[in-house]
Amino acid sequence: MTDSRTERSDGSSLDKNDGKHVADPVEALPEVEPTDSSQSTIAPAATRNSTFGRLADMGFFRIVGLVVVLLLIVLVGTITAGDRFFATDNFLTILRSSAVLGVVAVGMTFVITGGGIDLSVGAVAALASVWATTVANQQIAQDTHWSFIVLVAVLVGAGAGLVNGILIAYGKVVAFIATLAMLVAARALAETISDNRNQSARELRGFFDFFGQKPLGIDMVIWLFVVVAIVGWVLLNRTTFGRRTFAVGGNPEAARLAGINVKRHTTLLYVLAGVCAALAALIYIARTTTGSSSHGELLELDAIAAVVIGGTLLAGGRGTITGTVLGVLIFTTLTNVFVLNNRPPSEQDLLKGAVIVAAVLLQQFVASRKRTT
Amino acid sequence: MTDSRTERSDGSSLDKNDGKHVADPVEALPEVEPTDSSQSTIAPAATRNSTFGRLADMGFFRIVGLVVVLLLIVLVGTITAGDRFFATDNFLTILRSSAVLGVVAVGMTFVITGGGIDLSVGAVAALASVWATTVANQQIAQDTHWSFIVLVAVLVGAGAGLVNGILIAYGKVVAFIATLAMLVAARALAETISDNRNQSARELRGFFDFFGQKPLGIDMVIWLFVVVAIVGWVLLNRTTFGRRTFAVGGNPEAARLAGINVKRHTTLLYVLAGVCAALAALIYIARTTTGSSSHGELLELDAIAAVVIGGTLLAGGRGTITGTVLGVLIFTTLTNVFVLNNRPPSEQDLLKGAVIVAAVLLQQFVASRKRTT
Amino acid sequence: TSNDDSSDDEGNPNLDGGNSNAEAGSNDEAGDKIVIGFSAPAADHGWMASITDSTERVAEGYDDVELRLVEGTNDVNAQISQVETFINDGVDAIVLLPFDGAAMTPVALQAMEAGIPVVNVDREFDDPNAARVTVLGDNYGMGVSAGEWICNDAGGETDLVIGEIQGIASLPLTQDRSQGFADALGECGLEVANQVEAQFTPESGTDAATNLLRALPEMDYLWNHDDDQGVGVLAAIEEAGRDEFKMIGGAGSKQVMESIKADDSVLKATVIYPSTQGADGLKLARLLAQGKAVDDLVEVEVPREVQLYAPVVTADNVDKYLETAFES
Amino acid sequence: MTTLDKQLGEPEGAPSSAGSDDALLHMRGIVKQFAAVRALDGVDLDVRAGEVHCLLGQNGAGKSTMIKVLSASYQPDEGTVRWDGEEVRFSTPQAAIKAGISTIYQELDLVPGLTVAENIYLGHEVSTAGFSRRGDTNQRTRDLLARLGHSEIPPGRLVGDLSPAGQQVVSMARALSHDTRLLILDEPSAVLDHGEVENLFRVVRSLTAAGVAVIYITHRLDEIREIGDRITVLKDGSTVATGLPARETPTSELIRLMTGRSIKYVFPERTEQSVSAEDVAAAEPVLKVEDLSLAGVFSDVDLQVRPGEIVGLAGLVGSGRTEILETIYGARRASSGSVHVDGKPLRRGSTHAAVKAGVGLAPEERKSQGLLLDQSVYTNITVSSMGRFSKLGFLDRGAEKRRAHEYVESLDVRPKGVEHAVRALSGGNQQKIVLARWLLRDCRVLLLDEPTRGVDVGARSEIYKLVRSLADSGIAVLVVSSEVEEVLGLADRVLVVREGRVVHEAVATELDESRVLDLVMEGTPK
Ligand SMILES: Nc1ncnc2c1ncn2[C@@H]1O[C@H](COP(=O)(O)OP(=O)(O)OP(=O)(O)O)[C@@H](O)[C@H]1O
Ligand SMILES: Nc1ncnc2c1ncn2[C@@H]1O[C@H](COP(=O)(O)OP(=O)(O)OP(=O)(O)O)[C@@H](O)[C@H]1O
Ligand SMILES: [Mg+2]
Ligand SMILES: [Mg+2]
Repeated sequence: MTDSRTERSDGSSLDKNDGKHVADPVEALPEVEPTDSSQSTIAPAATRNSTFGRLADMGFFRIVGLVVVLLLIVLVGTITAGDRFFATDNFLTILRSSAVLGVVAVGMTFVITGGGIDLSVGAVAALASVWATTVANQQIAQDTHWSFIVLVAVLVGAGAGLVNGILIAYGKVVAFIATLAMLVAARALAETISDNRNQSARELRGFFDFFGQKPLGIDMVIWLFVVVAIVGWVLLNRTTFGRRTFAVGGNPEAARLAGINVKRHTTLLYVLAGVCAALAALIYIARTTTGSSSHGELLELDAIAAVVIGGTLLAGGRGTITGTVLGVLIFTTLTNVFVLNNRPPSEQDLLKGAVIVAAVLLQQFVASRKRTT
Repeated sequence: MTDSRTERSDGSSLDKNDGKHVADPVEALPEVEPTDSSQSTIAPAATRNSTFGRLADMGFFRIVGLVVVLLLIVLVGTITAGDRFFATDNFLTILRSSAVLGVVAVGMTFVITGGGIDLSVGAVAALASVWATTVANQQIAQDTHWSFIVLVAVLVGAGAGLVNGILIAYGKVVAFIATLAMLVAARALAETISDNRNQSARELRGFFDFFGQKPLGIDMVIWLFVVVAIVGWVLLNRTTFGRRTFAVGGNPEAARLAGINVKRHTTLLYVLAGVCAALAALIYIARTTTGSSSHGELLELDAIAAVVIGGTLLAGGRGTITGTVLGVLIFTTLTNVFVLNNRPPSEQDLLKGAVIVAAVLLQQFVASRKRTT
Repeated sequence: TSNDDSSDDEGNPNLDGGNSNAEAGSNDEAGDKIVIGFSAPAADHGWMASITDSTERVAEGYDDVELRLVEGTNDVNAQISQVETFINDGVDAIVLLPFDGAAMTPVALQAMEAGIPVVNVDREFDDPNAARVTVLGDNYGMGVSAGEWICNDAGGETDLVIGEIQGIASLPLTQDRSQGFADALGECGLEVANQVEAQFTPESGTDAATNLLRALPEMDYLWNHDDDQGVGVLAAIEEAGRDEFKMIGGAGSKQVMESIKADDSVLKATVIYPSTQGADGLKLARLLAQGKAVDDLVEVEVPREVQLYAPVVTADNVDKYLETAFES
Repeated sequence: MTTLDKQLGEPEGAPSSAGSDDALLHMRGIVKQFAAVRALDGVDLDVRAGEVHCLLGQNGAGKSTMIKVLSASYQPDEGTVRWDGEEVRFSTPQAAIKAGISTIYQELDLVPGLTVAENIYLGHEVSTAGFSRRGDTNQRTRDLLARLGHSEIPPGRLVGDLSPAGQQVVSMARALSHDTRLLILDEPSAVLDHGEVENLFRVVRSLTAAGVAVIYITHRLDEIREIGDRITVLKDGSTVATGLPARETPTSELIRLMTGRSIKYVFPERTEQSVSAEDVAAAEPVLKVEDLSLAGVFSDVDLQVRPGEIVGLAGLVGSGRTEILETIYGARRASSGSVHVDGKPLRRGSTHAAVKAGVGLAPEERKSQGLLLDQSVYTNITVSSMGRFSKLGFLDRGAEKRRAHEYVESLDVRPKGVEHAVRALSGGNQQKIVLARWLLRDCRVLLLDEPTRGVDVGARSEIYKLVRSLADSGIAVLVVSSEVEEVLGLADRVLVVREGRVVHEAVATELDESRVLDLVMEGTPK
């Protein structure tokens, strides 16, 4: 870095004779005399803001806010329910019940970061669970390998996501409406396929043997959630796909003019959300041994709430998987604390509403405090 | 107004001695010879297509698209169900069942046009219906006047809207989350107040006498819907309040700089939506004779869908009450046709999803055809 | 076919826990201190709310029972977690009214394997080993009762128009009710002309009924599966000014029974679906946990299955049932 | 006081003691701190009634922030404002408007979904009891527009449908719809062409004659000569000179005050191309556009750009140049015709394909079209070249930042970091980021739409040098500019566009300003 700069300061690059071939366009840039900048022109702000003002820091402080909220809930849980709350078994219970919401919320984080929204995830999970466990498919799975039903579920999820994506990106139907229509239609299709009956999948021995394992004492569905979260994090923060997601969500027109195929990328985001919904369907099957058209009701609202509480911008352009995972854990831990404390149902919902708002306000408060210091 | 202008046009204000008092500076501008302006190319598009191109016209073509969809449904209804469908009684039935959704959707149109969203309307309607029909309030209503329960409902709705509005406008909580929290909390509160029971309001004679009337053979709840729609239309299109709603939704920063109190206006929009939800609660009470915490489930999604199908921009800045009313009628007529034809519920939902998408696509198609001609 | 908890025979709601039935036996005397977990779907309508309430009241009557009551939920995933929490806690027995019987089977099995007796209420598991006792309403029987009542009332006529308003169609119990109804009607040569779905709520009842009344301009009988939604159904019937048919309800809410007694509307009968099932479940769970048996039976163990009877309430016998009725 | 102030001594040429009394506006020691940036660090400003007071400064000097403080869009952290002899603190924009301060902001702040008339009277609607009086509103709007010389703009037209220049007129009309005593214009000429600027000046002159004070912000020094009375120069958030006489102060002095260094030429100096003209002429064109049409906007555009060549598109605002560039780039789908890059045809309507083929576009509206405002400088620079920093889709962020940093250094973007959000940069620096993106990409063809709009003199000359050196490195450059001097100075060949058609093509040295203006205007529709 420094060497390359000193190299250039000899001025040889100003030699214009070999102008036709420029290896590095920077070489071709006019030099600015060093005296200039040293003299005065550096904005007073520029020198000051090396530590603050960075985007990553803002995100960091939001995460701190969420962790504080989560710790508060854990504290309340420990005080009110003692060992019953603060126990490995109970934490595993919380994580198991987080798996469905968590997996779906990771997919939702991508869609929302990319400037969209997906109301159909719960219905798609129901559809995938039903489709994967039809008698015919279970038969094929028994004849071949249990992973066949995984394949079916993922294909159904991806297919539904593809339809969403195409309607939204190419058909220019606003995402809220397209996915609302998918919600209605997918659940109806699930009801039709299953004839409104639960489809038992108990005979799928291989499937349940697999999901019955507990590597390191941790349930397979929790591992699935962990893996999805990690893959999601890497995908969003470390790959070109993630970078494009931020660009598409932040300013689709600018992204398009920067050469990104915005339509294709948008479509892929919904496919991703559909696949995540399909994974949630597998968790449903693993936990309930059934495929049912009533799985995942209102899951979409919980997922969106978790994502937004986590700090992802509903308008797109900013997203965080870490925040989403924390948002999910806040929700499920809260419910767990309520259950352990035997509170009446209506009170739980009343408090849940208050906690949602408080979490958002606290985050904003923490972030804004840090900004002004 | 005109007099004050003539007063000033004597040019005395050009006198610089009393520079402190400057009259309307526009008056100071010299008239420009018409040749000047005709040469200007500043608004060539304006001169090029003076009849089309106005977005109001675009709105017109969208409305045409909606009317086409509605007529198609009516056609299908008439073909498949004949007289049972095409009858005054049946149309009244459709309108009666549109009233709740219609009233709520009018309020939602304002919120969405103003750049927000309100997920709590259904829950607030439930809360208002329950609160207005508590034993104590019914007693007061019987001791004083039945309109007391109208007052209670409206106050509850306005109060819930006020909380939403303050959280969103002043607390800067994103609308989706604030109103989602309100949804959860308001329903929980309704359950607590009613103890999960239906609260019969049959004893409120005056109330039911009033709503039992049928001026011109048309039910009172339909009149209520009609009045709300007309008032909404006038408010949105003919008043400064409506104008400012467009501005706040279209470009909040510009609205702020133009001197509009954006926060207050936003708050008022949610109050308005809350009041509409309260009116819906009254319709619930009138039609079901009960206040119940289960009223209005998923009403918010139907309302948003109707509003957006009607042509209101989910991102804000464009809104149409006419479109919303058509969107509502499309929904309810569709359901009516299905029931008259005795179709199973899942098939209805499957087709409903398709119709939602088709309606949006058709509108876009009609609008874009007209734009390119 | 039906078995019944003792209290119903006396027409006396045994909802006050230990007191009312104390002289009937020693069962209500305090035993070991036990913890019972109870989980049910969201109490979003009167019948379901009554399930929870009556259970709670019965539990309060026992000094030896600590009831763990969790938020009702229609999300199987959440309900599974609730039961898991009960297992972690090591409660002495679990009373479970699943949102979806089949989906809750694995976790119920888990509880049974952990040595916690599970009492399954209303919506049945799909594995008999998942519950020690099953307390069932008779959904199929409900439909049959409603159908038979119509057959009797119709007196052999066969060209009658019959409407049906279901509850949530995707629930097995709804399908059982409709099946029983259709089968019973078939016996006397009748069939359902039009069937619409409601959601157990008054609002959905109004909507469904409004449209159904349009679809059937002339109707002879209407069966409405649920009295909660029935409030809305009746309002819609009044709104439409129709009275040419007879209506029969379901579940048996207090308001409906009062209306039947007063004979002031098209509503002539209702089929009871006891809302005290949860409370019955709790009582049985207590017995199980304390190692007792049902007093009035000779059997020394709590029976495997208790199926409640689905009687038809009409103006003639309404007084007998009015007291057990729930408020919708 | 900053060290710089001490160096310069008292602000130059200011009759400060005398001026303070008759000053309409008197601002002292204004400080405004954003999260990390001290945008204003003690700014002073005096404006008298009836004068045109010019505010000068480099990009990011704090001009826009200053006027936003004045119009109460921002609240200052420190400092005093005296208005009409009294110390005031406007708490809302409404209060400032009421006091007689009207502002036309740099970013056109109109509501696209409202009509012209509605925008003009937004916030002070013509109404009775809350009901708007549309007839009156439209009539008054027509009057206003007529007086501004634009009676051809219909009051009922949606503002979103107007060209940027038309929107500028609406902003002006809005400012004048209030009883104005101070009119603030923040770079109003940026979107206007020659004739429109004249018209604007006519309006400004008649206003000042009526005693209205005007604060005028611009980066075009010739405009200051023409319209300005006095000048205040800002630098790095503080006042370095105030009350300079606009006509007498030498340009070099102004530039020195603004930038702290001397720049000889504002417009590019006509230097000999390093590659001889014959060489260029002999080379195969990199960009070849044939019969390109976009229904209703432009038709039958033919043009070729050879490696090392800069081709300029001159024309009036609204003549369709932006659309030509965007259609070449694939951002709009051509209705007919073809575009070839290096002999290979470009897929229609795909920016992705264009970028892959080595074409880059620096769009006209950099905020809405060019930048991801809330994302970091380095992601904005690397967004079109991500492939270069990734293996199997995984990005090497260290490498990205290093490369971005090199460009930030060499283009002298300030502040220097690469991790803060682009939103915090001033206009000129944002433009440099957009250019850096395409430099990094190693484009074969670069399309520049108004590359120096809103860019200060210092940065401007750097951008000219940059564009020239790019061309010298073998890139084909196509430039759109509304400043005739700029086109003539920068381009080798100039195409004149009128009403969507190329009406003239010539080597730049064979044209002069008046000739181009003639060609541009000739036969405009009557
Ligand atoms: N909202 C903001 N948040 C953070 N920094 C800001 C904000 N607005 C402006 N700044 C910073 O304040 C400084 C002054 O910006 P300002 O827009 O006033 O410059 P300007 O003189 O108008 O420049 P230009 O000529 O490019 O318009 C710049 O460094 C800019 O980055
Ligand atoms: N989205 C649009 N809808 C309707 N008309 C448009 C639209 N965009 C541009 N126009 C019209 O197309 C014509 C060409 O505009 P364009 O912006 O290409 O001109 P230009 O020569 O680039 O001018 P400028 O210097 O302002 O960029 C103008 O008449 C403009 O009003
Ligand atoms: Mg500026
Ligand atoms: Mg242009």
